Amino acid sequence: MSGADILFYMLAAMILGSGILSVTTRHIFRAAIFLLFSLIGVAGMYFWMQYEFIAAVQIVVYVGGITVLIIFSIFLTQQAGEKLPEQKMGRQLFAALAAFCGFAFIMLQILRHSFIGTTKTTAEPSVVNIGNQMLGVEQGGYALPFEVVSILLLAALIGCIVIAVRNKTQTT
Amino acid sequence: MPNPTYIILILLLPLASFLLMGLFGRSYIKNASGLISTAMLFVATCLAFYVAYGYFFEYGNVNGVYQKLIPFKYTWLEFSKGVSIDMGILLDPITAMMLVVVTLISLMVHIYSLGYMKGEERFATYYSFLGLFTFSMLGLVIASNIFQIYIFWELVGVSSFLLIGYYFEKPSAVAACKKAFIVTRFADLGFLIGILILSFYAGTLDFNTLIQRLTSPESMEFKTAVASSFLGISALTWGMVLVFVGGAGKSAMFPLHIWLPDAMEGPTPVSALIHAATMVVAGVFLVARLFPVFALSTPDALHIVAYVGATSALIAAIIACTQTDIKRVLAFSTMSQIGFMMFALGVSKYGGEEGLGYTASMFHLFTHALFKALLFLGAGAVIHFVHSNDMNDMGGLRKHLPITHATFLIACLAISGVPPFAGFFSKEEILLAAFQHNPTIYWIALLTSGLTAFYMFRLYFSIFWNKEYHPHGEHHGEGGFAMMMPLVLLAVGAAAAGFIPFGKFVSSDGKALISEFHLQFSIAPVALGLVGILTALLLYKKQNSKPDTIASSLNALYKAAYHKFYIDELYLFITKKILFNLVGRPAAWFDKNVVDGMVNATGNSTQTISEKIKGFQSGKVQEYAIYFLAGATALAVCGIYLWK
Amino acid sequence: MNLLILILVPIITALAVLMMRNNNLVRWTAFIGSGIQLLLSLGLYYAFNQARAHGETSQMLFEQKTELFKSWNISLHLGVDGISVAMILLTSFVVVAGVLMSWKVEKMTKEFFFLLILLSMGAYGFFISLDLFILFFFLEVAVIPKYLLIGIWGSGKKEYSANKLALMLMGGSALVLLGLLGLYLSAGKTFDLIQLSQIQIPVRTQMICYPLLFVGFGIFTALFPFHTWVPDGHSSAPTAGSMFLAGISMKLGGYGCLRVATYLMPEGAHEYANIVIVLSTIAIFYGAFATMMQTDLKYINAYSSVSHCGFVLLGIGMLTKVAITGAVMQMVSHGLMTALFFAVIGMIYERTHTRQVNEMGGLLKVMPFTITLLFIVGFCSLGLPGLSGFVAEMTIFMGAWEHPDTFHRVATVLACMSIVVTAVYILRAVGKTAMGPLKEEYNHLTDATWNEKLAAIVLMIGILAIGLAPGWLNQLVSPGAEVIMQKLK
Amino acid sequence: MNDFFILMKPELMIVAIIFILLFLKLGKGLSNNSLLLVIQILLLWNFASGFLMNATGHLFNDMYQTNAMMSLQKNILNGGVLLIALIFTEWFQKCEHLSEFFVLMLSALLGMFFLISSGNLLMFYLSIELATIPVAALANFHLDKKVSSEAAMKMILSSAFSSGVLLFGISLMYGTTGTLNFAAIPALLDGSALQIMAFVFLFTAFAFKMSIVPFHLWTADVYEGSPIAVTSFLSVISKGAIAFVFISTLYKVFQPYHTIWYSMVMVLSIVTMITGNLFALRQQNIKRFLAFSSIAQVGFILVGISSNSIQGTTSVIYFILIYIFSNLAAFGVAGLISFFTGKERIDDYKGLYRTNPFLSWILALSLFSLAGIPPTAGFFGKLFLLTSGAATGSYLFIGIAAINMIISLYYYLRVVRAVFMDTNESPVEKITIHPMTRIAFIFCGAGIVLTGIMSWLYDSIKALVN
Amino acid sequence: MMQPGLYHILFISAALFFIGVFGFFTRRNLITMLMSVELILNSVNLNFIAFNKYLWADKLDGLFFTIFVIAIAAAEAAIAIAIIINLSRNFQSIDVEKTDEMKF
Repeated sequence: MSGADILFYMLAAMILGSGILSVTTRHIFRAAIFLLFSLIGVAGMYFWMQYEFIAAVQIVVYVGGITVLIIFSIFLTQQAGEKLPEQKMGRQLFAALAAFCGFAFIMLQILRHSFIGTTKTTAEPSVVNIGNQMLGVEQGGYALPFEVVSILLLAALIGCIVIAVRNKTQTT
Repeated sequence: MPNPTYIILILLLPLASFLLMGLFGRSYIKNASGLISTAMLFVATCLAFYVAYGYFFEYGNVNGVYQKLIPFKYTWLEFSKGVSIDMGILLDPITAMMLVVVTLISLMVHIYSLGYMKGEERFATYYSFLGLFTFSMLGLVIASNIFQIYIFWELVGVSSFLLIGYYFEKPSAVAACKKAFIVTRFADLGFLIGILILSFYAGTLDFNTLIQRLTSPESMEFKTAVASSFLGISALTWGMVLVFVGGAGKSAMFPLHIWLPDAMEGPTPVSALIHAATMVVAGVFLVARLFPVFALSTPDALHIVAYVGATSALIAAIIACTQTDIKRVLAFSTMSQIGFMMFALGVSKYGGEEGLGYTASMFHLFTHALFKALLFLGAGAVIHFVHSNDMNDMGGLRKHLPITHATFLIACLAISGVPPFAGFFSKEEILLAAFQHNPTIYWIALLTSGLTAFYMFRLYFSIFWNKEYHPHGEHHGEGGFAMMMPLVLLAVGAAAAGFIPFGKFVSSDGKALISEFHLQFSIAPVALGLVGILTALLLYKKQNSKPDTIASSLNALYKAAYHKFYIDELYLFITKKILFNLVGRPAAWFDKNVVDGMVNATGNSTQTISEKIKGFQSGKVQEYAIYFLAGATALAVCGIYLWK
Repeated sequence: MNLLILILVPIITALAVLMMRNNNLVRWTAFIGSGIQLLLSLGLYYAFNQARAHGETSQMLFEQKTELFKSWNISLHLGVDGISVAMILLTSFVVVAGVLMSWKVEKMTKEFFFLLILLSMGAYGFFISLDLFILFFFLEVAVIPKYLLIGIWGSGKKEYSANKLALMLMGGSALVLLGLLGLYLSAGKTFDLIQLSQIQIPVRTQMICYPLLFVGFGIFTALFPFHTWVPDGHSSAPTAGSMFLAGISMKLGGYGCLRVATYLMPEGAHEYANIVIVLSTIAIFYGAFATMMQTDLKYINAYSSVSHCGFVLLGIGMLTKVAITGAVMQMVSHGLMTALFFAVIGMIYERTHTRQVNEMGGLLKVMPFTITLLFIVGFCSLGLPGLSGFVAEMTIFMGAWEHPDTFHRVATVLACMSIVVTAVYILRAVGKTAMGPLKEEYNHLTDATWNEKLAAIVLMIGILAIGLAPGWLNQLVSPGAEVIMQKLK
Repeated sequence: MNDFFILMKPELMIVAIIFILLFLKLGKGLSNNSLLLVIQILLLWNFASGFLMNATGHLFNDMYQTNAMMSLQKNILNGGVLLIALIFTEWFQKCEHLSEFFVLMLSALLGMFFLISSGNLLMFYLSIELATIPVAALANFHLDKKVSSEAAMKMILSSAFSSGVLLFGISLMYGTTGTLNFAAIPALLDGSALQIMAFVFLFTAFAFKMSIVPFHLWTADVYEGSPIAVTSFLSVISKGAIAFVFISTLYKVFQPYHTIWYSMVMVLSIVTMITGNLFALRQQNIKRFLAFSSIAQVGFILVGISSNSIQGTTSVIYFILIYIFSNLAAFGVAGLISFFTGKERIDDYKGLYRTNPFLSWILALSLFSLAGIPPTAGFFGKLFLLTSGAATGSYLFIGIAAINMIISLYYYLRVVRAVFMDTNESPVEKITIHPMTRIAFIFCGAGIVLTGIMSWLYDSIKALVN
Repeated sequence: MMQPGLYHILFISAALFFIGVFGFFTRRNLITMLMSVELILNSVNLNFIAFNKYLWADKLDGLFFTIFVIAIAAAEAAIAIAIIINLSRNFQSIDVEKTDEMKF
């Protein structure tokens, strides 16, 4: 077993372990932290696959953005230290069963599937390539989705402002 | 050939009278309505006599045979080629005779009603109904097409309904008119099906063609009609029997007679016209009309006619002996006399001497119309005077009502078959025909004619003799000229009509039939009649207790006869208990609960299901997601393993 | 003659009704509009006869065809034969009478007349269309006005009845729709009646589509056991509503059964004829007996309509030319008769405020005109000669009798027997209402007003015209029936 | 470059309007009323320009494609948005964040346009999000109402979950085919189990957005809680857009899986119709009622989709056109009444006709159209859907659809009954209708009546469908 | 153990997906539900990158898809959090079990 393999299994354990903890712990703050670890694990996996750019984006956006946002919102909505209310046991069991079955089913399909794939490896996930393609309009360019996403972000921004920043007169 | 315009005019005048009185009588010509109608009918009567005269003496007889002429025909409704309802005129001896009888009696009733119905609120309506009836009856007798006869048959029925229900505020009248209509309607059902059968096999509805096809043994129609059978009886016999059922209903033959006594709820002149002289003989007329088919092709059916007629004659006579309502006595007597006519036809054969019954029947129809109308009108005069129908309220009226008394007596003698009154001649011929062909019926007839004499004179004595009458309230008198004139005229007819050489004009095959007068044959019936009269004289001339004694000694029979042999009750049982409770009520229940219930249940169960599944939409977003994933997985599984 | 005008006049009338300012104008507009339509219908009859007299032998006259939905092969194909002309005449008579009978409607007058005219538009359109899609369109156009008429202006348990009617009729039209789709898809993707009639439709399709179409249309015309909307709907509807329902709307079904189901699918018709006969005989008999037990005048007429419409279906099921002619005649006759019956019931109800026969009695004395009408419709209903019912029923019997086998014979005899039962219930109803002693509280009732009289006279003209001289109707209808029979053989 | 402007004209117009609105917001000089007027004019201009210069072509390596049919679909949506802007005039005039509202709504519309034009799974995903996320924000526009925030929450969470599933499907699709391009996918579909599963997951996204049972559960809650303008946008515009895309995706991209999706569509259609109808039967809240009724309508749209033919496509487009008129009119009336009186229960509508005949007629007309009763256009719409569905030969399916038409008639009539027949002690008071609203209503009414009668419309739509 | 490859990563991503699903089904707090959604999205991203790396390395489709998913996830999270904050003001709670004003 090479070092890369060991790294892989560690990352896998980190992703799944902290993922499970994140959805089971009854402390909301801890849940956010476990989520953070899980996301970092995913970023590590990207690194492991040598997709450094995307790993960086993952770290920046998720770890630096979304998780922080979530933690802030926890502060805004939650009294600190309060334990999360527990879900009904039946529901928990059912959800676990359903999730496991779904997982088993999908894994079954995946394992039985022989992926074809291509042998050519022409595209290098380098920052230059990514940058060129991201704003390119020619073959392999992603200018249009880029614009669409920007509009979406604009809309989201406006929506957030309207919803979250509401007038004092309305809040009683 | 006769001029059809006249015949049509005979028809149209009463119709015009009906329309005129019906539409405007109530408001514009209220008081004059009677006179106008009567005048119109007078014209029609004259025309009828003219036509009859013309037919019998000028153009009807060709080479010694009276022809069946069709001076007019109009296709009213064509079903298919050859099968159509035609409105036409079939002129033959019985038509000519019936034209005269109907218009004459109707005219008498019109005149009589001028006095009798005077002051009625719905005077014009009454005359319009009379017009309608006369029109329908005339249409019936001239019909050249079996469906035409059915049409007017129904119209006659409805005018009878209207006239019986004339006093519509009296519940008994309402019940009576409904009963009359429904019972005859039931019989008409038979008639209708009979028509359907006949028309199917004959391929025509036209009388002449139909008779011709169904009587000639070589014709295809005849062969198929005889060949096809149902329940072992040939289709043709079925058809004729069913047609006769219609006739029996209208003619109040046993057991379809139950409507006739109740029909006396109508005004008395109406009873005279419809329920004595004209409409009730329609059945006889119908059988006579189809007589060749009966006689030549379906002798079995004719036997049924004979026995039904004889039974009715006897039963009606027995019942008549016990009734106390004078109109009901007359009603049963009518039924009995029609029974005579019926079995006379039933025992007859077609053609020549053998056809005596036919002639006799028609002759009796003719004379009976005269004396029975007279009896009813006389009874009307009595009722007018006494204000009651019950014999027990009467007695000793001969002093108060002399003319009525005299004419009534003549009529009684006529109906009892006392020579030389009209009834004697016709009845004698009937008995002779029965004697020649069917002894059983002859004996029944003989007994019945004795009973006839008895109950008629029971009636006569109870009204005019018996006890003394003490008029209370103001004295009406006999009702004036309008009422007396028809009585007298009819009395003359009843006395003299017997001398008409009827067989010369009316016979089964159109050839003249000279019936001989057998003196020795007449002895028995006349003697029996006299015995009947004498018995009545002894029992009812003076008020005494003998009738009651006899009645109580014959307890069961008397009671049964008094209750008309419980036939009404039987009918009531069938209709109320069986049809209403066992068919109608379940049908209504079934409709309300099962059929309707199913519809409602569909709606309700939808609602229920909708209520049951509401938990699906629990309002909890997590459950939504669970359903989502479940759906996705199910689709995936199905997609992969099932639908691929 | 351009048939489109038969649809346009009601539309224009309906719109004009909506424009009118006051109730009086509304009434008169509706009356004039329907009157014009009546004249047009008579004109159509005249023109039709003229054309036939001049040797026009094509099956449909005054045909016209405008493409509508080209990609579906749907076109506005109009045309009439004798049967349609008869139905149009019926409709126009009933509409005029219905408008007149509604003269006193005060509640939402404008809307009432609008809906009435809309309903009539549906009927006219239905009878003249030769494209099944358009036919179906008009069939359904007529449903909602009925619903609203009953629901808004009705009485009794009106909402329940209105719902039941709308849902059952929609159920019927759903079946019709399925049948039509089946025809459309299996027979060359066309809705055109004439084209379809020239194509040999596959027998398998016929076996499926015939019952769908027949039952679907049958629901409209009270086919047993789908008749339960009839009593409730009729009894809850306002007078004109009942008149339209029974007089026009139920005829849509009969016409559809004949023109669409039977005509287009001869094998299907032969295959299912016995079932049709059994069901219609049950309807005739059972309807009659159910009527016998009713005490509400409207229920009496409604159930008797079930019975009478059974004759229509019986005539169609018998598959002979005469019977089919009779069925059409019965439709016309029953339409006029039942409309008049409902009109009379309306007149009585308006005055006595009850429809229970047991609570009336002796009304003949105070309202002779109305009650005379009651007698006449009663007699018409029980098939008295001289009135239309007799002619139609006898024609059906004569046609039905043409089958010599026992099954048909028994059915025919049973149907004949219903005339006795009819007599029983009609006389019972009439006797209890009109005859007998008059009740105190009814002493001051008034007789019919001018509009009611006029309405009655209009309908009476129709009834008598058929009853006294049926030849014209027979000549009008029987060539149409002949064409249908030729296809059936 | 010219191509770019012509081909992307609809999207560019929307973007332009969004920016105009943002600038106007910066200026801060406009009152709500005049701002609304500007918006209405802009939308009208947008709608009108939609008829001009429509071209066929594709841009950005097939990520964006357009043709006459798509332009038509986009313009139908444009018209719908214009109608929404007109119908809810009074509500908008009182709306606190008017320009934001329209920015969000138009960006959602933009998302739909891209969705219609998308030629690539990435674009597809992005535009589906663009069409959803702003609407979730819109659903929360009644900021201080519990139901509104609950609706928004349900919508955003459900749609996030759904897009998770969608993404998983897309990723598997990518994994098995190696392409995101729609044009390339059909040739690469090999029918392997994993791929079918990927397809099913993709399918669920459509099902979720179109509220097909059992993916519909968010619908009623969101419809009920959202401001009614948003509800009508969701139920009409959003659903219409998704239906357009759904049909073209199934027909074009997943044609090789025809047998699979035919069964799926058929089963789901039946379930959807039945469930929608059964739930609609027992609703009291008019918005919720319309929500379930629109679920049932989706079932009918699926019937048309199942046909896999040009007629099916045309019928769906035609139906959506009619559906826009009918549903907007219904929601418009409900919204107006809710806005002025706060009454949203069907029982509150009793006796409405006495006080508000115009609104009653519009409501009745729209409900009849939804129920598919002539002479309204809904009749034609529904019938054509059924006819095209019947062409596949499954009569049982069509029979069930027909039965459902009857059930749906029952509950539509329930509202009609309340409006016209029942009486109420305190009916809805007389509402003075803003002229703009009135125009919109009349337009809707005319649309409901005339769309069917003007039969060439269908044929001309069919000419555009390829 | 084998050389880690495509199937291993797919295993991880599928597991992560269903961990997210499990969380979404069971967490009663809206924010934690949102966190579960993030897990789901990450699993998908992992899928894309894996496919891109091991199967379709000739183009960067998967990579770009991931980038856009991350962007969208951010936007979605932002809006969701705004909505949740607003909801918590209205309900004084962010318990999903309590936010069922509208049902049936």
